[in-house]
Amino acid sequence: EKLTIAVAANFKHTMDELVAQFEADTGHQVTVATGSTGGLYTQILHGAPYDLFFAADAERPQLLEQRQLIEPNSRFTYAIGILTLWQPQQEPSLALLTDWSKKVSIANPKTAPYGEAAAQVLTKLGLFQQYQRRLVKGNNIVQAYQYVDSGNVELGFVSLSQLTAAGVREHYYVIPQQYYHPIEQQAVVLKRSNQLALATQFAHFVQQNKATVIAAGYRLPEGN
Amino acid sequence: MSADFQALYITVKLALVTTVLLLLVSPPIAWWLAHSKNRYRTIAEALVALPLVLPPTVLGFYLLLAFSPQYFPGALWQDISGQSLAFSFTGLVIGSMIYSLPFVVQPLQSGFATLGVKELEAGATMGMSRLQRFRYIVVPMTKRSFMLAATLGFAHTMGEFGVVLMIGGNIPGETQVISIALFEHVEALEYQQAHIMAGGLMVFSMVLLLFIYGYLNRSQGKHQQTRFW
Amino acid sequence: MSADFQALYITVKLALVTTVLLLLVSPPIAWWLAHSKNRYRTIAEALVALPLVLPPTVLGFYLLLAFSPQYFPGALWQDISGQSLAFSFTGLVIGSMIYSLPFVVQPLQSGFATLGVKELEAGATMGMSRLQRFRYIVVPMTKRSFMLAATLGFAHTMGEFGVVLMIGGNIPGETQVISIALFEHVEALEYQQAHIMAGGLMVFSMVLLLFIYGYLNRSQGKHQQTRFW
Amino acid sequence: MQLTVHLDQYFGQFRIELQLCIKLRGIIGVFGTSGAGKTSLFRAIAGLNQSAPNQLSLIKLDGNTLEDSQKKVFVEAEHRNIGFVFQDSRLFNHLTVEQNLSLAIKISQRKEPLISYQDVVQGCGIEPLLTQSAEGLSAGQRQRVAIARALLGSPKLLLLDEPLAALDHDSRQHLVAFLNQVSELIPMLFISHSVSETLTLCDPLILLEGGRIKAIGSREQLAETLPKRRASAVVTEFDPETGKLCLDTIPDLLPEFKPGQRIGIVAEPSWLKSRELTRDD
Amino acid sequence: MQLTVHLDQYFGQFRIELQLCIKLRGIIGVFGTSGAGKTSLFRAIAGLNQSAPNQLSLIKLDGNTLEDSQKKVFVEAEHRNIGFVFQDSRLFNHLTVEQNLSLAIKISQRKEPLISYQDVVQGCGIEPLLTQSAEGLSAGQRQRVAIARALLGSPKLLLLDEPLAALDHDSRQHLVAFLNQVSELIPMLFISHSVSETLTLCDPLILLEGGRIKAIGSREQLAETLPKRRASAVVTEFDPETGKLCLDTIPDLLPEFKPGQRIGIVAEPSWLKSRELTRDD
Ligand SMILES: Nc1ncnc2c1ncn2[C@@H]1O[C@H](COP(=O)(O)OP(=O)(O)OP(=O)(O)O)[C@@H](O)[C@H]1O
Ligand SMILES: Nc1ncnc2c1ncn2[C@@H]1O[C@H](COP(=O)(O)OP(=O)(O)OP(=O)(O)O)[C@@H](O)[C@H]1O
Ligand code: MOO
Ligand SMILES: [Mg+2]
Ligand SMILES: [Mg+2]
Repeated sequence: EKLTIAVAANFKHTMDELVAQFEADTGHQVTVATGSTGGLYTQILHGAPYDLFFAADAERPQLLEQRQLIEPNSRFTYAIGILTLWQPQQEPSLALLTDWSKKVSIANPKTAPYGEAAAQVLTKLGLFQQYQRRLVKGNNIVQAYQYVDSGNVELGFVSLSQLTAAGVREHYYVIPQQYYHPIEQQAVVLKRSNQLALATQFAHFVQQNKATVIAAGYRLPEGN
Repeated sequence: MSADFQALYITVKLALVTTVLLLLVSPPIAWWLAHSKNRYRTIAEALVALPLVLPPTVLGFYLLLAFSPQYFPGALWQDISGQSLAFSFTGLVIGSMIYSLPFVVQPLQSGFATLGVKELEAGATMGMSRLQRFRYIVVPMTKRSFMLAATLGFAHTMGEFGVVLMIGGNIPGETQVISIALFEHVEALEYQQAHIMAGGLMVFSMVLLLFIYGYLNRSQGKHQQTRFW
Repeated sequence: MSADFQALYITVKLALVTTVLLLLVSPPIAWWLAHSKNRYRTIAEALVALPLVLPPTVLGFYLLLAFSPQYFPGALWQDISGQSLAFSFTGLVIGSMIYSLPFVVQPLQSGFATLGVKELEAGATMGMSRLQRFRYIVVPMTKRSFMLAATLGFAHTMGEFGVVLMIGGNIPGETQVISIALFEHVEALEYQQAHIMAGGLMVFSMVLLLFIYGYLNRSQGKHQQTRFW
Repeated sequence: MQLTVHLDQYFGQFRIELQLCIKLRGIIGVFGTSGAGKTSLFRAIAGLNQSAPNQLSLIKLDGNTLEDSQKKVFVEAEHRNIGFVFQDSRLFNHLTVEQNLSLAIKISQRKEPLISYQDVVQGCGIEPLLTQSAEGLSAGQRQRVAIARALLGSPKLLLLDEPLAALDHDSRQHLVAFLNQVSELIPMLFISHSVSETLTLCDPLILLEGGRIKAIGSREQLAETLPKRRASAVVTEFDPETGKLCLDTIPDLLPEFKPGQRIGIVAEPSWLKSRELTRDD
Repeated sequence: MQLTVHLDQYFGQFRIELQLCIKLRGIIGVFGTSGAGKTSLFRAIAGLNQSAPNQLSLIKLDGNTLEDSQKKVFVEAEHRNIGFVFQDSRLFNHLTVEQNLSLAIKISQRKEPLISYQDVVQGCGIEPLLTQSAEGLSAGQRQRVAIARALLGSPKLLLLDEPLAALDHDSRQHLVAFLNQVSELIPMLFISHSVSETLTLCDPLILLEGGRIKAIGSREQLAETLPKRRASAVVTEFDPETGKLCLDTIPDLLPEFKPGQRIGIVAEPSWLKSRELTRDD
């Protein structure tokens, strides 16, 4: 039996590890399709043949639930994203943002949850207005990372999971949670799946593998 | 890497099927566009060119709607074939055909339009039917346009991204084409794999193009004894 | 909606600048490709066609690397201009030019190749220099190819998505083009705005194409008294 | 076989307006100055002209109506079975000479061409060219191949638009003889500017001028009407007392004078200022 | 003005191999059968041929070396100032006749063409065509415009490749006279298949055959060599007793017989099976 899972770009790496483990454990085959949360959502609305959907936010899974496209009660938060400020050359801090006169890379606040969080940080600091035309917006959080990584921008908001995956150990600042709403990443089992049992099994498997998720640079929801 | 080879296979298959189908569909359209005096012709011309102007993701989005069983075309297809068009290879072929149509029609149209009428008239007085004139005069005399059309159609389908991103669903072995796979590597920060894949694609494309152009150049103008090429 | 209009403005500006620059750069390349007997020609031909085959996002990714001050081209540019190429309008123009180059070069090349040599020889014996032959014979006789090249180049830049997605940075008023704005609406579930925008773009494109093709069709073949078009 | 043509059409500014009813047998000459409408007439007969509204055309061949603008009848060129040798030969340059010829035979769908392949190739003198690409041929070679191609299509009627213009004297004689012989199987309409050619080959003759028929009739009837009226001549002897005038002429620019015929003499004609005339004054 | 040409080149299978040194004055005739290499020679002189390795060419005009394959000299066609009237006219179809002409003047960069616009237009008889698009012209009209265009370029030497082939008798006479007059300012090389035309216009003559020069010399010297050897004739009278034979001939297919000259008679010549000969047997 084969599972097809739609995964938001930022979680792809972690998912690959989880899938490898699941396949080894159960002998089932899992196919991973990635994209931005918004893109995958649009596809699911129009009948994409996925069994599970791991979004980067809570909004889209909720919308799917409202449209009754998911298996009842299958929605769960599988990870909470951690936002960081990254400046490869030196140790950044929130104070750095005040005097920064160059461009800053973030994910698109309109489409990517991490971007929305970054925008909240800037707003909270009262800096959003002055950064308006200096925000280089990636379509998703991965692109925001690339802009910094390739050296085209020197400072950017990225996720801790990306830095972890890339082996970056220094020159980043984990932004305290009080500056932005938690980035709850939720997953759902899709109703159209014809392998509900296996899909549910996989959802449970992810929920149990906390260590992998934490090691990848995420927090887990409290009481879970 | 096996998934990547699968993606390459799917991509080449998609590009081949699309190009062959387009080469069947386009010549009549191009011929009509090149020679009709009908007043709807300009509108038809603009319609054919439309996929050029529309961002591929937008085209993909509307195709997604059209393929969706919620709307008429998708529902009809589902009734007939029992399958969904979106996220299937057939769906990709249809999407690619629409997307690449102008790249095949326009070079052909341009070739047909500049084709002198003299030989066609000679053919007609020899008793050649429309089809025979096409076969014996038009095709050999516009061979370059046909090759250009095929190359552009094939290459453009190979490199297609936006449409497939929307209607493909990125399912390995079925709809995951190379551009998507490559993009995925980049997105997943798997730069090394991305570089290898991009390099491979580049080499593959270069070899393909060298082959095509090499052939074109060899078969051309053998009898031209002139300094004015 | 004002942001959307700004995006439209940027898009048209980008398409115009790119097309004009390409129309300056491409004819010599196309001419050389059409008529050279040099053995490197086939390689050059394949190189020009390469952006066709490479997925735009991949092209964009490599451009992003090239634009980076960490690598040579980007560093050079920074030294000269003091500015970064990535996320600037200039950067978009460069990216678009590379991306759309084959769409301008290939129709021109095809036109030049099918252009009879007879009139060129006549021009030479009249004492026309290479440039004069180009101006007085080649251009008027391949007018259709030039229009096709301009249309393809313009339209393709209008609809460009992948490259801009990678190197644009989506900065309103600077690098946010319409395809990106539209994509953003779709991704942000703002379907109504997306529909309005796509509809508007469609109408705009249709009008533009109708205008171009209307002009082309009017100015063509007035003196043809024949049944064989 | 009868050909009826009734035209009133415009080509750009040029109007062609004529009525013609002629029995097709042998070679019929069509004669007229440059721009008289000869080619246009041929195109109409062959069905190559776009029929515009308000333009009159009625063409019948061998009892069949090929075109009737009033009854909206228009038989397409490919179904008229009328061969055409164009003024500009129009070979298929992407083929060899041989391929050009065999294509014509193939298209005609006859098992055997009306005139055998060997006869045509020999008659047109193109044996040595058969394997050459049509593109490399000289102008005269092209014309001969074009004639051969048209003949091998076995048409019911063949229209020849100055087929011998680019040929040298010998080839021309050879072809004139061949066409003459062949015309007993395939009747022809023949445009030529050469008076001698026309007179040797053609009977009857049609004289066109400004899109109209100026005269039509047998060779004998029209021989005098042909524009062989003026010629240059150099005086060799002149006896002012007896009025005896001897002229040196070049035979083929010469009218056919008969003894007893009255001719005019012009001292310094505007239409002729050749060196021959002006050199010695 | 002197023209030196030394060629040994291949065009496909065809080899042209000749040496020529001639004084340019008036109109020099180039004569030869179809495929003899006349057009190829002109193309070489004008600089239109791709010079391939192992091919020999040496062309000098008026003391200037235009081409020397050994010294790797090759003056491009556009700098040779040699005009060319092509066998297939090659007008610019996207322009009107007038525009074709004024473009030639403009390109020549002379304030005034060597021969005035009015003279050329009148001499070529193309006043009524000036505003027409070149595309709609008849074949003869095209040729006249092509001649006018070449003349208005004020070349140092003009190459005319059968410029009168598609013209009717009157236009031809008119043009012959005009070219003759003009050749005093612009020397010309003139290809023609018409013996009479060549003899009227040209002196000296060059005779080509199979890519070589067969003869070269003054008109008088060569008149007899010209291929005006055979003619058709119809017997009108034959007296088997006295051996008296009277023939009916057509003047311009006729050799120039002199009294006392010996000629051959062939009963049924293979090169001539015209109706005239076979009809009455
Ligand atoms: N590019 C070419 N390829 C092959 N053969 C060629 C080429 N150009 C010329 N020839 C051959 O060279 C010969 C001479 O051709 P050319 O055009 O010079 O003849 P010509 O004397 O002008 O004849 P015509 O009176 O028929 O115009 C011909 O046999 C022709 O087939
Ligand atoms: N498509 C056209 N547009 C404008 N004028 C045209 C067109 N076709 C023909 N004509 C005109 O019609 C007239 C007759 O042309 P046609 O070609 O029939 O002449 P022709 O008798 O064959 O002359 P030639 O002996 O020079 O070939 C010419 O004056 C020409 O300019
Ligand atoms: O993983 Mo996202 O949806 O690109 O922020
Ligand atoms: Mg004509
Ligand atoms: Mg020739």
